[in-house]
Amino acid sequence: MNGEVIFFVLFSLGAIIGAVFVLVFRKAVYALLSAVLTFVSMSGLYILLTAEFVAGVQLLIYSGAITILMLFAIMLTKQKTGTTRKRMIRFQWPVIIPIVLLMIIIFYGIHKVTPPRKPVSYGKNNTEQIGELIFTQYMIPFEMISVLLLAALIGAIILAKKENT
Amino acid sequence: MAGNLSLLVFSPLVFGILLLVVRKKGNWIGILATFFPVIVGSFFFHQYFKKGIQSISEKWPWISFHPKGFDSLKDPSFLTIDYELQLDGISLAFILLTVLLTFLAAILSWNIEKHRNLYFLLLLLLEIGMLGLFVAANLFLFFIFFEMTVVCLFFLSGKYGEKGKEKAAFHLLLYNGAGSAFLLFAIVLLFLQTGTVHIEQLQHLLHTGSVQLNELTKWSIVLSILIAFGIKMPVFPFHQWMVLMHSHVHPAIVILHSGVLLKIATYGLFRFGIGLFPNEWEKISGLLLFFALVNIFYGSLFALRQMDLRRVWAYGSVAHMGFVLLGLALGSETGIRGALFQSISHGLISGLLFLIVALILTRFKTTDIGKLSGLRQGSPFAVFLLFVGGMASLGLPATSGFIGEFLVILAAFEHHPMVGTLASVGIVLATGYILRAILSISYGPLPSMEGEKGTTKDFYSDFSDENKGNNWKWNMEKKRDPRVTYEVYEWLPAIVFVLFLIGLGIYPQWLIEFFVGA
Amino acid sequence: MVSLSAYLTVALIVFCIGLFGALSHKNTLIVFLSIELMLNAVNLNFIAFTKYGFFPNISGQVIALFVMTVAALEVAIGLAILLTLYRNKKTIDLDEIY
Amino acid sequence: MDFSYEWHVMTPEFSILMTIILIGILDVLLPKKIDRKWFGWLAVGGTFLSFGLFLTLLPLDRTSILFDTFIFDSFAKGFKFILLFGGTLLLLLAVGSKKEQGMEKYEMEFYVLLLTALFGGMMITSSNDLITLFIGLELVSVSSYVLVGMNKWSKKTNRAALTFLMNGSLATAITLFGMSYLYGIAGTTQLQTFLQHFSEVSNPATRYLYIIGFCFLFIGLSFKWTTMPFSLWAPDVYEGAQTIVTAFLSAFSKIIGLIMFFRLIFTVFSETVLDQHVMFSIFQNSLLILALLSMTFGNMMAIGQRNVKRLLAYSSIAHGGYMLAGIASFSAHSMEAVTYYFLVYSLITIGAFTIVSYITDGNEADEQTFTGLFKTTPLLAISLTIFFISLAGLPPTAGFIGKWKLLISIIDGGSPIHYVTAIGMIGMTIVSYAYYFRIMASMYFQYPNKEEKFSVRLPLVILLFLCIAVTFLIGLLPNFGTPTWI
Repeated sequence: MNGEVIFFVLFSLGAIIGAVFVLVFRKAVYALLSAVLTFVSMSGLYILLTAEFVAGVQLLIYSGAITILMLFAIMLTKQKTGTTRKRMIRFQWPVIIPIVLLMIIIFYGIHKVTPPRKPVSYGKNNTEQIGELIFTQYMIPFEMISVLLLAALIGAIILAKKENT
Repeated sequence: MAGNLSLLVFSPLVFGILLLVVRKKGNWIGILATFFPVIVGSFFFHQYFKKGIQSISEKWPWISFHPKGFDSLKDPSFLTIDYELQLDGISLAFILLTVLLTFLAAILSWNIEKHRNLYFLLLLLLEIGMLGLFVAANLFLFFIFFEMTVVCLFFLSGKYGEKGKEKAAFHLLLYNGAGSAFLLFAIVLLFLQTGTVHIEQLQHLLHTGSVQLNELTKWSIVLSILIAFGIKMPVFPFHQWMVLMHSHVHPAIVILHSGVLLKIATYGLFRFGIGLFPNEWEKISGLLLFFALVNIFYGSLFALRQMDLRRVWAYGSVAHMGFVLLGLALGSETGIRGALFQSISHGLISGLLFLIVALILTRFKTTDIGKLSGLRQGSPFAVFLLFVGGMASLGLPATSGFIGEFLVILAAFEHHPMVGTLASVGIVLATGYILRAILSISYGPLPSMEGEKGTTKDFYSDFSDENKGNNWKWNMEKKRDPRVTYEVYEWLPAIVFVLFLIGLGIYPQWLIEFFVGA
Repeated sequence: MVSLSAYLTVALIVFCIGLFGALSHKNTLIVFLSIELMLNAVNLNFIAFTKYGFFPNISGQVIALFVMTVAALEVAIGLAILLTLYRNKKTIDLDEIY
Repeated sequence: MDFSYEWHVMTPEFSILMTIILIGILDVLLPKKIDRKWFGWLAVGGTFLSFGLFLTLLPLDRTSILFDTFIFDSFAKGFKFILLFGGTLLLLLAVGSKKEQGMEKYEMEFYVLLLTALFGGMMITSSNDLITLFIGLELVSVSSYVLVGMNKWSKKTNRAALTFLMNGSLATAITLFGMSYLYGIAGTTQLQTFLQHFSEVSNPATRYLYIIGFCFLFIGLSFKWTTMPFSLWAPDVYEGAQTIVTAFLSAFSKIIGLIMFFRLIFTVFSETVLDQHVMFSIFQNSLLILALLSMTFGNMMAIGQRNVKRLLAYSSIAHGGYMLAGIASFSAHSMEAVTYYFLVYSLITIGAFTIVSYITDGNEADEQTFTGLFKTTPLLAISLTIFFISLAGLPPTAGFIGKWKLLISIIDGGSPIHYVTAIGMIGMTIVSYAYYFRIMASMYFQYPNKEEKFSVRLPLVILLFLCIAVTFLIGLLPNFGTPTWI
């Protein structure tokens, strides 16, 4: 058992437990914090997969931006309780069976996938490679993302602006 | 010659356009606009007989399909559908019937006042549909005109009529929609299998065997066509919409509906059933004979127990269309000629019968046989018409009805004497219901007309209610008794009908000549 | 060495948990968080394939960056809508909204 | 590395983008007092410019720039034409119709978002890359989320926007999950190299994953084109949004979703590679079944609706089913049929919504409002009749030709399931008569509740005239609807 496996087990456990607790906690803030656990563990997994830049961005965007945004929303909407236990039981059982089925079906597909090629490690110039790709092959999506950001910015401003009519 | 047939098809619009512009005198414009097709129709009649031009056709390029995209999947074949019209004797016969009946119906609709321009516009569009359908040389065009008639008729019957017209309109739409769905399926299948929708080409391809359809495709096409026109005809289980139409809608529209639109089925079965698939037709002729007999007996028996004159005529039509189907099902030359003759003659007969319905309705506000009596004293003219129509309907010699039914039964005796016998029994039944209706209306005391002095409301509550959409006028204010006197727009079409019925009965040859090609 | 299917399985589990939350929970914020979990699982898939895939190349990481951006956008707009709703209705519980 | 690309093939998109920026800057620079109504005309001008530039590009052969991520081929030509045409009509509708209470302040935002969606759609038609497709779709989605929620004072709208957004994000996540497996197997997001790579590693295990990936992709995308199983959001959202936005959603964003799907299978499956037919036939059957389900569901639900917007929502689900069937039939005729049907569908839907927005004027679109319309405003009644007849697929309108072409394309597929789909489609058309004609019957046969004439606004009249004229033009002369350059 080498270090990679240990870290993998740790991080994946973290990701799954965090995900489970998002649904289990009744207070929205706790749910958010357990989501942060997932996000951070995910970035750990990315590092294991030699995607350091993405891992950094993951930390910044998810654990930073999105979590803070959510916290603001929780505070602004004075969120106190989450779902009550009674309702959870009523709504969840019909959904859980197809999802477990789905999981089994997909797991059957992925449990024996063995790529013929050797794994590739992206070393120190990971960021450089990403940058090069973004500005060559993915230039158009990149530009489109900027338009998308503009639209979202405008949209968020109109929607969130407080005014009386 | 190019464009002549298009002129024929779109001739109603030549003056009909005026309806969009001129607000007043809609009825004058409408009659003028329906008269123009009569002129054009007689021009073609003249050409057909005097100059001996047997077939006129017209063709313009229209739609082309570019199958591409997934080129790798299939060899792209270039398909086209052209705008093709063709006129032969049989089409001409139906065309003449159409223009005549539309013209007479337009005259009879003189009194319509509400949304008059819309009425005449729809009538003209309906006429275009009917004319186009009889001269369409390809199935695609036929279908377009076919649907056009359904939509126009939906609006006409839903708007102009009495209580229950909306229901009738929806029945019409859904039944005919279902029928046209089958037709569409058949047409698309044929188009894809053979690459053409042109009727003559299809005939050629299918008869010479250059296109081999597999059994399943062939039968699904034949059955689709049968169901489509079976609904239109109407054949027994699908007749309900037609009875509703007959009994709730303005008589002028019913004249067209019963006179022309039901004949689309004859035409369609003749052209696409027998014409394209003669072998398959022979194989199922037994089934068709059975349905034809069912129609005859069902129609006659139900007509016997109806209390509404309009429903009597409606079930009578079911029975008569049974004869038409019988003739077609026999498939012999005599049978087909008889069926076609019967179609045309039934068009004229039901035109006259529903004209009488219009006369009675405007005078007595009811067509209930139980309430009507003693018409002989009040309106002898109506009784005269009733007798002529009734006699023609039950197929007495010297009327056109005789020739059609005679030919059909003759054809039946040639191959299936049993069927012929049964059909003859059907004629006896027809005598029963027609005489019952005519006699009980004509004889007996005049109905008590308490309504005459201002209390019409109670007696005719269904009709006088403004909001129920009664669109023809009961003119009580006039000094002379309207029950006895007749306006021009009433007796003129009636006389024309009578002349045609008797004329065809005495000298049927000139109509049969149209069918020589068949 | 950890195999590809191990990463894929982790992603699958997280995805299914997220899907379950999104379909069954009635609290809007939790639904948003669940959708974020699903998107994270997607990213893990993409990045796992950049290393272990059948044709390993780095474009999966670029895609993951795009996905993150889109996720952030959707959350931003979602929260803005949530705020307007809260102003009008004083609740964000889906049961009470309807 | 060679960077001398033929950038001019992007000029239509650039001009839209420039219009967006111009409107944004003008809004910031102009003083508050100045009325911003004319921004709409500016946006229309921008689309016209883009249209003109697009027309100059038509003679070009297949051109691609930036490592094939942006291609300008016959597919792009055909669908860009439809999008620009539909977009122009939609903008005209937006200019002409009355905005809801409080929306006057947001002229700039409104048009910017509409143009953004148009931009996204145009990028989708040209993209040759899963990621570009995805981001283009997000452009459309994000702007439609905001457009739906813009009228933020109404609780109904808020609810609609929230439902829309949550369903949309869920669909995005599902789509991406599918994409991630596809990327994993093929190692590329480029559509053209996609199948080649796949066929190199084809074995039962990868094929299994591949199917899973595509299924997820389809399920996620079905949200966009509002067919089963992801269509249940549509009626609520359509009802809650402003009428213009509803028109946008049902005529425009739906078509963009379908274009994306078509682009995907068009590019991926159009080349003969190992066992593609086997692969596709699996999807084909399931897609045809989905199409059948949507037709049935949409039409059956529409019969019971009394709110015209909801009714049109269900009917658009049904139409989504027709179009999906046309695409999935994947025969030699589908390209032509689908292009034609898209054009017709967007025309008549925008036309119908124009009238709905006209008549309801920001109120509830109850069926009662349409009662006796022929008596009060015959012009509107007749126009609506034409659109409804077209939607119902009756001749002599373009809707019929469209349905005919779709039917040909479906039956040409040739397998039993194709026949079943065709029969289902014909049958469902008959069912749809029931509700279209019910509204028409109430317009013509009944008397109005209140004698009130609807005033006539110029842009809407132009719009109606355009819609009707084109509907009849391509209905009577269908060759105009399928230009040879497609």
